[in-house]
Amino acid sequence: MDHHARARMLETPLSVDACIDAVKHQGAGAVCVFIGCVRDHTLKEGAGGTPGTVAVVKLDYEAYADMAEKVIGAIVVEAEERWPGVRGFVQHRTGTLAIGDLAVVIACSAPHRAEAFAACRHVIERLKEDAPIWKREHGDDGVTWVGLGP
Amino acid sequence: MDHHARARMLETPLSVDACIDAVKHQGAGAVCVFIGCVRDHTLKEGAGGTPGTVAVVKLDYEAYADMAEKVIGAIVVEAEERWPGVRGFVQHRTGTLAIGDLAVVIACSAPHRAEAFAACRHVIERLKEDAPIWKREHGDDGVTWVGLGP
Amino acid sequence: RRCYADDVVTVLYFAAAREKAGLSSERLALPPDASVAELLAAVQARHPALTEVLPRCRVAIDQSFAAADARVPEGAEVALIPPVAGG
Amino acid sequence: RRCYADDVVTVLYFAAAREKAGLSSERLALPPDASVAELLAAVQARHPALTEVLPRCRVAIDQSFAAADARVPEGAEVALIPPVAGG
Repeated sequence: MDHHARARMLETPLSVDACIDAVKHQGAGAVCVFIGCVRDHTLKEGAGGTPGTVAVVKLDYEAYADMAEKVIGAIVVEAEERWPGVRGFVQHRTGTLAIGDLAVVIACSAPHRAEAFAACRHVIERLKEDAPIWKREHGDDGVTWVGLGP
Repeated sequence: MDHHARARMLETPLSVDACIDAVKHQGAGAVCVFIGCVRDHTLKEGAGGTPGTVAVVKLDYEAYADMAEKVIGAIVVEAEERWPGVRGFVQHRTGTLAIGDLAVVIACSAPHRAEAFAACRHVIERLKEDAPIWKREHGDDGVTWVGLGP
Repeated sequence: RRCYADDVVTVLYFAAAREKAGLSSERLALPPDASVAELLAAVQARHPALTEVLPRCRVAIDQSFAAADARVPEGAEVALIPPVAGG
Repeated sequence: RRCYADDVVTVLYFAAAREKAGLSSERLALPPDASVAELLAAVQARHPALTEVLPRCRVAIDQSFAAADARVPEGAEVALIPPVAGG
């Protein structure tokens, strides 16, 4: 199974066009692209549990790159097997990202839109569960590892 | 309501980047893009109702352009009102398209992915119901207006 | 409103309707306060070739979809919208 | 397999685990046929600062997630995977 053909960890800016080109073909009538980018705020459990927003300055993305490509590649294969006719490709960024920078681009093509949407959504949800990738958030409340909680 | 800012009928090739730029902003952590392109085949009710595939050579897209921009713009506003925080933008092509050419690009940004996916899907589904756009399919079984049936 | 004079509207034909009618638009005189249904009957009479596609068309008045009982105002731009196929 | 000699594995520390352990990787000698649980205990002993994050870590052996009862083969690359946050 060639993960490398389906998932790439990059230390350089991502390319939406490259991801589309990787999956587009004459039999595909639909391509769904998901782009995750660095937002300027995040929700934080404030003191006393009241949800507040925290301004984000930048994010450092770290990855266990080889495993991440394997895991994400396998997730794309999962989607291709579950929705026949789908082709998927993912780029994920590592390093320090500013607000607005692209952290992940997922492109899924299919003959019809239903499968393209479903596969694309599947990949981002599963990626967030299993891809060995972490982000350190530099917010105005200090620096924290996302997902580690208080 | 400024439809024009949300939907554009174009006789020239579409631009995914332009659609992304139209909706991306610092508060958006997610952008979902749907691309509809001309497929090299289509399913056709063959004689006796057996579904067969027909090779497609090209498609001619025709539109009632002014109304189409209004209708699609209103559909995007519908999505923005239904999923707060969403911004949407659509480009739709008219004229003669070859296999692989982009017929529609829909970009929806949102703080989080769920709303971006939902809004993007909403727009393509509603667009296919109400946008006054037609396509004449040049297939190896002759020329037919899609959706008009036998 | 002028009394007893016809309303003149513009009718636009798209896709299969244009093909069957053999023209993309024309001006049509209608009795005042005519309904969409009455307009369709007039169009049908002028273009018998539309018999098949007309029942499948929606109608837009000044770029908004209109029901069969809607009134067609003087000078309106009326469009015949065959089954659509965008995207 | 060598008898009675320890298995030597490489342990990789990522994100919060690296930060708490103060290093990104190290070689660790384990009794032969050690389980993931035994490896974690050894890591805990060496790096008390990991006490908080360790229970929240998954473990990968040669880049595949491994259960607590999995065996750690000689020469394996073992990674401590704190809660992930990709995308």
